[in-house]
Amino acid sequence: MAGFDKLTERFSRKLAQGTSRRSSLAWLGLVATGDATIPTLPIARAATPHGDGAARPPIPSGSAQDPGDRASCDYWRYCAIDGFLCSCCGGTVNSCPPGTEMSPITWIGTCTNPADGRAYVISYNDCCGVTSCGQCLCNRNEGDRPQVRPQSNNDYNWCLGTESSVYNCSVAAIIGVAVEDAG
Amino acid sequence: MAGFDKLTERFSRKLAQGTSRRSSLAWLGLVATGDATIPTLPIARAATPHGDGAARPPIPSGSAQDPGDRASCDYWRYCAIDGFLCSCCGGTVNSCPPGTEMSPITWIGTCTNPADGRAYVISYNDCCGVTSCGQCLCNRNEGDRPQVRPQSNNDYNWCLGTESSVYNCSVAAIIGVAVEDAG
Amino acid sequence: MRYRPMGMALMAGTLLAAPAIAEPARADTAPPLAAEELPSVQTLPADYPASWVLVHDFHFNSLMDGRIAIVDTTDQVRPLKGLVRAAQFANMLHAPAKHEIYTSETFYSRLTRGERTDAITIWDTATLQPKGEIVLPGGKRQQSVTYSGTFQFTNNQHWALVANFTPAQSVTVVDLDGRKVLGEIDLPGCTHIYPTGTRGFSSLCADGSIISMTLADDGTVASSKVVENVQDIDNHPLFGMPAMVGKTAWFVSYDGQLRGIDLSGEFARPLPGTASVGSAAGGAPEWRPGGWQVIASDAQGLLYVLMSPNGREGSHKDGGTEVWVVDPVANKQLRRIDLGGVGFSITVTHEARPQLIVARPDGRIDVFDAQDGTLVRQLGATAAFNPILLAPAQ
Amino acid sequence: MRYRPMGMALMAGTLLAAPAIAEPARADTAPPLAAEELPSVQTLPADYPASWVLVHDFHFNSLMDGRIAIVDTTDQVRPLKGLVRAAQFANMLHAPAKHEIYTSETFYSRLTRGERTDAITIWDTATLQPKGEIVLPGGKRQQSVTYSGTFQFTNNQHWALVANFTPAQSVTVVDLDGRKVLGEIDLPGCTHIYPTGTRGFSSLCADGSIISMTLADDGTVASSKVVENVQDIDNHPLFGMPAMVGKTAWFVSYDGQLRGIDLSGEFARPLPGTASVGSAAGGAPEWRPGGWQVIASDAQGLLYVLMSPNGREGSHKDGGTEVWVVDPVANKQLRRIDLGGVGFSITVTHEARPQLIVARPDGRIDVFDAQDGTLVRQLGATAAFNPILLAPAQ
Repeated sequence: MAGFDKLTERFSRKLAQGTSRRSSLAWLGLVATGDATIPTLPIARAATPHGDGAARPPIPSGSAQDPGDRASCDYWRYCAIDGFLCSCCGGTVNSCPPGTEMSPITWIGTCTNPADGRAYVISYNDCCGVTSCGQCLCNRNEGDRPQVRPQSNNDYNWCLGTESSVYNCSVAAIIGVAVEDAG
Repeated sequence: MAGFDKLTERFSRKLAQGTSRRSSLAWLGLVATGDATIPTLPIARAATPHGDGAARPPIPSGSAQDPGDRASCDYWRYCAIDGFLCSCCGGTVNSCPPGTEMSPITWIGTCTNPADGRAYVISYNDCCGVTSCGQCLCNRNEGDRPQVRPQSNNDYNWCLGTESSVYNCSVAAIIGVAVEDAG
Repeated sequence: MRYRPMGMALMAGTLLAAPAIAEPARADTAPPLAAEELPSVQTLPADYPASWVLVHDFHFNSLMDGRIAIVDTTDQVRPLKGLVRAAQFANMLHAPAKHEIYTSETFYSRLTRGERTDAITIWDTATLQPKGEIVLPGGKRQQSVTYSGTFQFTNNQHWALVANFTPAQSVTVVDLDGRKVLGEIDLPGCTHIYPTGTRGFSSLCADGSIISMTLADDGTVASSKVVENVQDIDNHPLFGMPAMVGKTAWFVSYDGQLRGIDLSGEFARPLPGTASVGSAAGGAPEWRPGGWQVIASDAQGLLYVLMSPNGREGSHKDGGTEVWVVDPVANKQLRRIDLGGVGFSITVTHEARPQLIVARPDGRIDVFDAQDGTLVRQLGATAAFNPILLAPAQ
Repeated sequence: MRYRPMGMALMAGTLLAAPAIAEPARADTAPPLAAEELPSVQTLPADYPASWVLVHDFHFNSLMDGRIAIVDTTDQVRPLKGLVRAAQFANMLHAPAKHEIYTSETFYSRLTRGERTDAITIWDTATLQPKGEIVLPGGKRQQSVTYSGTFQFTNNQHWALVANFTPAQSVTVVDLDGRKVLGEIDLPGCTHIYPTGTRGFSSLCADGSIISMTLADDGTVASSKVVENVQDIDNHPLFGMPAMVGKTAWFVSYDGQLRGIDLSGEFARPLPGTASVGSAAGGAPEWRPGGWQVIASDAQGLLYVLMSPNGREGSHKDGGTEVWVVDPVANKQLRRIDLGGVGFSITVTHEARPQLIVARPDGRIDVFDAQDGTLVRQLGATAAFNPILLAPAQ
């Protein structure tokens, strides 16, 4: 598809440009090539209307280097997430609930881990094929940019390349460390 | 359909039996023959969870002989309704919202009008073909009987005989006056 | 899980083209957190533990988008294990031995309009992925607020029976293993399906009788029998869903009478004698059963009945604030459990120490010790918008 | 409205067979209330008043079950006039002169799975009944949180343009009057549709440019033009949805800069000069635009911008507590309206005395006088679960 080649060319240029402003990517290991998503659903973080009305016990990582509550929108990895937290939906912070399919296309955000001060590259994969989980709706937008830059925008339903585009929840997986760019 | 003839025969017998216990029906005028429904959705009247959180201004009839608020589950006509009140959904107490189709089959309840002390026969038609209205969920069960007596049970989705069985809301129309039976 | 990375592999490729391996932004003694492998999708144990409950979320605010929530009632942190679709007044069955869940649903080609399709979907208990589908002909499956009696097994779970209502009443016989519809049985004036014997069912009828049918191996009716006067619908109507003690169905009436019907043989056999949930002071005007799923049983054959202190004509779906524990055979009220608020549906798990599960009208689910009545844990409103039916996984 | 009474006419017939005309149960001087005629279905005026707003309910808790609520903002008693289906990240257009509403939606044959169908449905404004459907090929329509720019008119509302995203970007050209798809235009790297000239559109591109295309009468591209450097996406990104003043689109940036683009000619023409929403003390750290639909215009060409006092990187969707009224041509902040709480989306009606409509994160909708900023009325959470986009009916 001619149009698509142009697209990736543009994306390529813009990704370099967009990420170089603040950081470049240091890949720690095997990156799930082609796995990337932009989750969904904006709503004021302070105003999530349903599902988390009752107090929830925390879901800690069990590691002091990964502090916080994975059922809370304040958890450090969620700095640019938008959707229902899979940790509350039968999945975990980095895996989808049973019955869903993880989107192969991921939007990537950069969040600072308060324990080690490092900026991590977070992959916000959507889980697809099952209806809205309805639990732990969370929207944060640090680094979020308009839809004109898809790879930096969390408003898209990135249940693309999946059997169904129906959105269930979003994960926040570590895929690398980002470092401040010299230039 | 042989089964259906038997059904109506049984219904016929049971209706006579079921209604004769407390009342027989006095028809005031032209009854919409074949229009009847059993609405849906049980939930504790005191616990309607959504849609009417914010206080609503009342919807009065404008007639002292028909007292009460048609947006309130306490309104006298709703004594055996189950579902979203069409008065809150773009319809009225006795007409469906635009875009819906009124079910031609009606479950009939008997409610006492506090203004004149009369027991009226109320037709609870469902409005169909549009998704759940989501406003003014109301369930009351005076005279409600198990599903084994369909014409006295409000748990059925009586969006039957309509193009779509998708349920939107329920009306409560006066179709006659019931009087105490001698026997 | 098959992935189709499409063109975005190229895009990710561009991500990989740019980076430079770099030092962490801030010096830290610990190595950085490791990259996490993707994609990753959870699976469940194919055999659900006895503490798990399948919770039917009726979802009033989007009735076509009902769900079954798989809930671990011992896990206060992650109670919700997954969702299974239960569209448009659906019904659900669970066959633990077959590792399958079945949903009986209705779909429209344009969500709310268009062509109607009724179908049974077969879901794998471990993956919650669909394994197959059986289309139900005629667009006639009964839609109502969820009752267990409109979709039931028979023939040792090889077959399922689907209640139809147009409002003509009939039952569609489905061969689950063979993935096909066997036929349809007219059932005028009778409602709900109570599995009976090895290959048959019973239904309650509008004249107060119960009818039982045995099925031939082609799904047609082999024999039938009617027992009159099983319930007095005017004065002592029975809640539609019984609690099962072995093969005996225990129904409770709106006013607290208990009615046992032995379904172990070919035909339903009402148990002799009378029993009730008993009485108590303090009702205004009186204590009566109230809620949606109001009766449950434990392995000892005790019944648990959700009771409202404001019992009166029309209160039977208002929910209840206590659960009364009754020995129906001895006709004896054993104890009362204070729920500390209104419950709407209840069940009892078959764990070694059984738990009483209570769904509240606001979606919260609470767990009580069924024996001593203490509140064990609260799961919050973490699984379902409108939990209306609770089915223990074992 | 065609009724098919089916067999139940018989049942009603049995109702009619039994009754005896009888005296009222209690003597009363007034005659009884009259029987009410059934069936009855409401219709709306085909031309919606200027006080009406089409409210897109995104419905997070069931995304495939989104809706458009038709709302009379002057009617505190019955604000909700009806619902139109808007399934699965849908978009909506309203053509008042044609008395039509268009929804661009996605369906699956089994609600959440199965065969995908994308389609435009044409709804009558008076009856809210569907009049027709145009199936969109390829299963590629863009699904995202609702933006106005992914479904737009061109060619004087005879045509519609649908944004696609697979993530390859393109635009499908649809002849609404002819009920057919004309073709598809590749649009790599560019997003959203801003109607331009008589038969064309513009899009914003990932390199900061804007591209405009004119269309031939067969829907193909006749000519195109790119203007570079329309926005600085890194430092001053523009909210995707502009406010229209005549044919000029006014965009606001995350940090409050205003960018006017004249779309009246064949090609987009950025207006010279600079403007901003201005500033104010009391921000922590600073005032910035925040919310979903953050900018609106009135007939005088003034702009209304939803502002958050907690503006910072990442605050742009947090909602705002004030609306600032700005004259963009004079580059002057005129006044500030205190919303008394957080608003998420705003619009301004084109009534003789314009009203500022504010949708809150909890679903409440409030009406302010756009000129003096007073709270006129509160509609409560009576129309939508998640009102995310507000489109005045005129």
